[in-house]
Amino acid sequence: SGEKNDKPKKITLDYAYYSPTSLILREFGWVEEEFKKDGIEVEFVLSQGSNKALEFLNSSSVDFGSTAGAAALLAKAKGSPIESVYVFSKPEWTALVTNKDSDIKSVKDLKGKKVAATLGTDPYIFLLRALNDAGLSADDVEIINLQHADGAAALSTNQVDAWAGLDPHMAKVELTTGAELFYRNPDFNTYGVLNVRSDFAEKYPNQVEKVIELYEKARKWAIENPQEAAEILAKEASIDIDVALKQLERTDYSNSLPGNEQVEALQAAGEVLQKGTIIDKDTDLEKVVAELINPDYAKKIIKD
Amino acid sequence: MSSKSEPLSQRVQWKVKNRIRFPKKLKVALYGSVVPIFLLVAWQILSMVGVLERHLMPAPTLVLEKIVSMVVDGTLWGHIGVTLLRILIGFSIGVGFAIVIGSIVGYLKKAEHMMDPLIQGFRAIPSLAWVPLFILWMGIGESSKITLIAVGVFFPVYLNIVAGIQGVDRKLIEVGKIYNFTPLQLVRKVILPASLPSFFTGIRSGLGLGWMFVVAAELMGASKGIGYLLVVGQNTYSPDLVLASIVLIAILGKLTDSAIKMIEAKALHWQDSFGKLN
Amino acid sequence: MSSKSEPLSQRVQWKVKNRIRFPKKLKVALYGSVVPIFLLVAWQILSMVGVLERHLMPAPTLVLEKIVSMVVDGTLWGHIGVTLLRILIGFSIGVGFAIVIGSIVGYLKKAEHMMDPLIQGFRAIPSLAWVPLFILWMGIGESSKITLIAVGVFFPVYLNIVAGIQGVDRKLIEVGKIYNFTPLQLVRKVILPASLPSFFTGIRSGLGLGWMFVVAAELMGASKGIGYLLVVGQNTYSPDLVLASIVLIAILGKLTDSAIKMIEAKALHWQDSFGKLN
Amino acid sequence: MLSLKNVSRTFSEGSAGFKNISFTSEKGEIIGLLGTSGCGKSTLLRVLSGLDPEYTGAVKINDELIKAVHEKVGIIFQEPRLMPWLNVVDNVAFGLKVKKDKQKQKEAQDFVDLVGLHGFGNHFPKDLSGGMAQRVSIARALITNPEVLLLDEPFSALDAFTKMQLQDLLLKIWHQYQSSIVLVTHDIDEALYLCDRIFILRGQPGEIYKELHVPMTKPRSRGNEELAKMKANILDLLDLTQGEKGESHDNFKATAK
Amino acid sequence: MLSLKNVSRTFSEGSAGFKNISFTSEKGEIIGLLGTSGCGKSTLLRVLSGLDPEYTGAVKINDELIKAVHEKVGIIFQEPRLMPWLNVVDNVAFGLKVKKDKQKQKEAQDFVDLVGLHGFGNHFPKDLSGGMAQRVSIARALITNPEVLLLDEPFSALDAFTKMQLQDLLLKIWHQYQSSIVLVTHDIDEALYLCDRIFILRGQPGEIYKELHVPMTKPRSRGNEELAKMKANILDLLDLTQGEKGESHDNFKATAK
Ligand SMILES: Nc1ncnc2c1ncn2[C@@H]1O[C@H](COP(=O)(O)OP(=O)(O)OP(=O)(O)O)[C@@H](O)[C@H]1O
Ligand SMILES: Nc1ncnc2c1ncn2[C@@H]1O[C@H](COP(=O)(O)OP(=O)(O)OP(=O)(O)O)[C@@H](O)[C@H]1O
Ligand SMILES: [Mg+2]
Ligand SMILES: [Mg+2]
Repeated sequence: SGEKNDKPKKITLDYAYYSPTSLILREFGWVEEEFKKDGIEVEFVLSQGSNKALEFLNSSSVDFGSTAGAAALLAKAKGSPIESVYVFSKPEWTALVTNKDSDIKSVKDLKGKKVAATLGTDPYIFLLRALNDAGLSADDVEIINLQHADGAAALSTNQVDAWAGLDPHMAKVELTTGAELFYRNPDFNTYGVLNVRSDFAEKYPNQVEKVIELYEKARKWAIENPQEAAEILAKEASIDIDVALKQLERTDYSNSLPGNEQVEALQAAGEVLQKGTIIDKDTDLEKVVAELINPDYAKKIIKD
Repeated sequence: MSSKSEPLSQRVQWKVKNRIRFPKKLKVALYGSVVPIFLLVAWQILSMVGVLERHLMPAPTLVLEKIVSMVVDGTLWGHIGVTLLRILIGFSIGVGFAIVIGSIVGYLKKAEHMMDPLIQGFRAIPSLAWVPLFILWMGIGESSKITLIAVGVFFPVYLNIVAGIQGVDRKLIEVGKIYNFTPLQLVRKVILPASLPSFFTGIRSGLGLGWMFVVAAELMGASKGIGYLLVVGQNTYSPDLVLASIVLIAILGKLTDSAIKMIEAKALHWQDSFGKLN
Repeated sequence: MSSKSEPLSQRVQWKVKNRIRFPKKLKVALYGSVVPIFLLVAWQILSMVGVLERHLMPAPTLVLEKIVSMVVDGTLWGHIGVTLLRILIGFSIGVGFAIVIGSIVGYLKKAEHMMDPLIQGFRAIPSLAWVPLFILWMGIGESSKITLIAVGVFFPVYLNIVAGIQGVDRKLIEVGKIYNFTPLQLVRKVILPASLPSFFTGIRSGLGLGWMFVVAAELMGASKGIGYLLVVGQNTYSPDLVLASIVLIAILGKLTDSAIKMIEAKALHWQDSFGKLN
Repeated sequence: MLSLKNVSRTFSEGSAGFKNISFTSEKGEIIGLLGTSGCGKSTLLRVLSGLDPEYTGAVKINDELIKAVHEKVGIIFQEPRLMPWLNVVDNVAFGLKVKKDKQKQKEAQDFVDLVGLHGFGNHFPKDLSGGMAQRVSIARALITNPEVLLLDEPFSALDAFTKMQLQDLLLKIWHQYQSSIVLVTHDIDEALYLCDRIFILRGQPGEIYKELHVPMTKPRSRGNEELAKMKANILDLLDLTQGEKGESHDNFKATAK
Repeated sequence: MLSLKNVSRTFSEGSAGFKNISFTSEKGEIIGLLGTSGCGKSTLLRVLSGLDPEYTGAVKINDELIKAVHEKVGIIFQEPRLMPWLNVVDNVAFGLKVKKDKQKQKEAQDFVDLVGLHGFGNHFPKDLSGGMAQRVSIARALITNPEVLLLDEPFSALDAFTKMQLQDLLLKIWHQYQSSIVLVTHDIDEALYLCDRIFILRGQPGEIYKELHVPMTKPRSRGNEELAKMKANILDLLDLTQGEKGESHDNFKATAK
């Protein structure tokens, strides 16, 4: 429609410690620089987690929000009008962790054990999928609902036998207590996706593309300057540089175009969530995923 | 008082009670529901015309549906029961400690100088900040949950007890002193009864904080409870569950508060105060 | 009092003040630091012998180091300033509303029947539950943060004002009535001053809740503030930052409370109570 | 003008308070109420002041039925009832409706001096002696020159000398403003020195048992012999065990109801 | 036995309170304190009771220096000071140290009846008249039979008849237990009826201005002519403006200090 060439007065993006490229963007001020030309104001808002980013999106407090793919799927399934238009990383931010001298060596050993996880989040989905893979179900283990940081502490103090961990907590316990990541599987992570509010995307497609372009720029910079990227992360999130390096080491920036990979990963995650009654049984998963993953904007920018 | 007229006058009074009292209670209850009902209706209408979006702020009917569905599948009572039990125990512990420590601090200036500054500092620490510490110290069992609730309850009760004690009329204290009461007797027979009004305010304030702390407490590895429902609702982006648990907390909070208010009215019947006027 | 002796006695009194007062304040401060220092030392020793693991409960020296590092790089003042400002504004708004609504509810039985049940229900809703609603209603600007703090402050102040008003001695109210005071005059000239002690307890309780709610408030898209530091510390698994912000909250909470306590002592100098005895 | 018709106010199922009190007083009359402790005198004053609307019968001030506090009524309660957060001057100025603060303070200071509390103006109630507190409450009531003044044992905590001074102060103010006064007292001398009519209440609930006229003009002499005789008679009347005897020898202007 | 030596307690930079009071009383003596309002009588009683240890000089009871409340002291304050949360019987039983609750209640009930409050045992203070509250506080003090009894205007709120009854009750108890009594009162008749010695305080801070012996045995007749004469004299002594005159014609057993 004719409105498509309109420009918003202001664009609000979030930045998050789990999205290093957003930190780089903010650090260098590229977004401000870009939109200044059009006289558009830019504001950065910190998201402390996917849940916050989604709350901000829902309340129109931000136009772009960074979340885990599964979180976006959950929100979309409950009716949030958002689209995932870009993949900011394929992080391996979650894995199953146990203490150094534990006798748990594989997922199978978890049977009957206490496992900490935060309900509904990526680590939780990861745990369910890992259990599923190993022929176990959620009922075979005792899942303790703890916030990520608390889960790390509970593991360190042996109150749980294992923990579905999340970075940077995971990197930190790895370094400090020698905790072991006994089960890793990058494909069970649901990617880090950049979401945009549907009505914003519909009104201002050009700006959406521009933001993706800028994210691409940051991605390339991060690939070229891993050490500096880690320093930015360490400084922003006030974590040790070692932890930052460890976290980035597990982050894969190679593919940023949303597509089949993501659809499959989310589909699988969705099924697990449906089994756990976190998503309604009668939700049409395929449709939701299809509506969520929207590669159209990114396709125009990312040619290769 | 002639013994003849007694039975008659008693009978008359009883009748009057029966006639007037019930409608009055009803009237009070009706008065109290005007504003909530108005808010509910407004919310419902706003939802129906689409101002409030369903995925953010589902209509009251949907929230009610959610609650009813939990009633139907029988899970609700479990959640309510667990939370009520935690609050009951945590509340009792918190109030108990507050009475003991508050009495000592209120009574002994030295104890006040020693302990009060620390307690006033701790008082400002939010529930969320306690969570990791409690997990560290006490693990993720019931004890840490109950203790956290007790902590929440403790501070307002403590504050009101100390203030109540320090506000007791010197004239009454002196009466106790004249009878050579020991400090314990003085506290028990004069100071505590005299500070009872303030104590009850503290109790009610504390109960409110108990409810507030329940959510933080049930962040610590709970698998049941209203606070747990709230957290699950937030983690799974289910606004209906979030609102349902908020509504449940509000209702239960109000009910438990009313219970204490009733005890208060009984215990303070001797007060000759403004509140008894109208 | 002979005019001759006046200058002398005044001089003497001034001298006495100078001699006695300062050490007493110092003594009180010393008393107050015994327990905290003891706890700190114990914590330090336990850390040094390794009972408390560094990655879970870093030693006080490390926490101090963290604070000092924030002082050195100059970021600390910004965080403290932002939080203090938010609390100041939120606290004022909360107290303001509490005074107005509390006075009306305390004074008019009808208003109590209408509003109190709802308010008592809302009182139990925890800060965490408000967060998503506030983001929804007000976005993530300063207004939602300040409002959330105001909500936290409101309830205990309200509760204590209502209780204070309803506890005012009927005898004093009647004096006001005899002079045909309007309700407003009665509230201003009799009821509020008489309920001042309870009011101050409420204020202090409310300030504590203000500090508690700051963390929840700064969950709403803040990028500065002590509560923000706490959340960042938790999200980045930095126990030193978590403990540093808890310590800061405790210290600031204690300091702001002391400020109010001082005002209270001034405002209640007329009280003839137990607290003034020793 | 104050008029009561069949006024009753009882508590505890009719076993306390007062009942069936009727009298009319003219403007400027001083009425005394004497009676045993607990016979309902204070309750009666509360009804007259309008503070207690739950009476039966009719109480009228200037032909207006009293349902709430009448603006022309002033009262001195049995207890001082000072505002503990106000100093002496501010307590005295408490009910003054004057606009300007300075004028208020000055006027109040004058009354503080009149009741003999010069120099205690900035003391707070907690630092006052019992009698001083009572005098502050007297000053607080007198400063507004109420048309109807209700006094509940106003001088009970004062030494003989101060009491006389304040009785004279009351008379002076009464003379100036011609207030109607109802005075509850246990001091028979005081009643005889101040009142035009004295009601003696008896029983529980209390009823008017005797009405005595004191037909002397004021100011009276405290040593007056006639008053001394009346005092002896009143003592007799008050003595419940001798109550029936008392009725026979009312040889002076006592009119039985 | 009570002995004071140069006792002073002042407030407001020495401008209020009392100073330089010395006297010794024997066991069983009843001492009266008369004085203008605010001259330090209640302050003196507080010092004697041990509630106010910040005095100078020496106060001894049975040769023990008083620094805190002595276990043998009982006091009736100027205000009733009842515990508002206790009913009349419990208020009276408040200071009783007896173990058994039943016995306590019975004893308290007896005293409630003695002060004329039969039937009001389960009333709460807010439902009592001024005089009734005062009587409860009298019962509360008398029930413990203290060796030293300090009374601060105990009968001020009572009608003449009740007052006489309670004065006689006091004498009866005094007779039985031979308590030493210090009685503050503004009622000169009362002082003359009860006391063996009367001190007249004057000034601010108050000092002992006159000491009067009342050499009659108790019980005395209230109508006694000698007492009437003494009363006239005391009135003279109290009258400050006539103070200097009063000193010249003390033609009865008044010993100037
Ligand atoms: N705590 C105090 N601080 C300052 N002044 C005080 C205090 N207590 C009493 N006073 C003053 O001491 C004086 C004596 O008071 P006290 O109560 O002893 O008088 P009193 O002789 O009992 O008078 P009354 O007959 O009126 O009861 C008064 O001027 C009073 O203002
Ligand atoms: N609110 C009340 N509820 C129940 N009884 C009451 C109440 N107020 C007063 N009474 C009773 O009414 C009676 C009369 O009380 P009132 O105060 O009028 O006595 P009074 O004549 O002033 O006595 P006093 O001379 O002792 O002051 C008393 O027996 C008292 O117990
Ligand atoms: Mg009375
Ligand atoms: Mg006195």
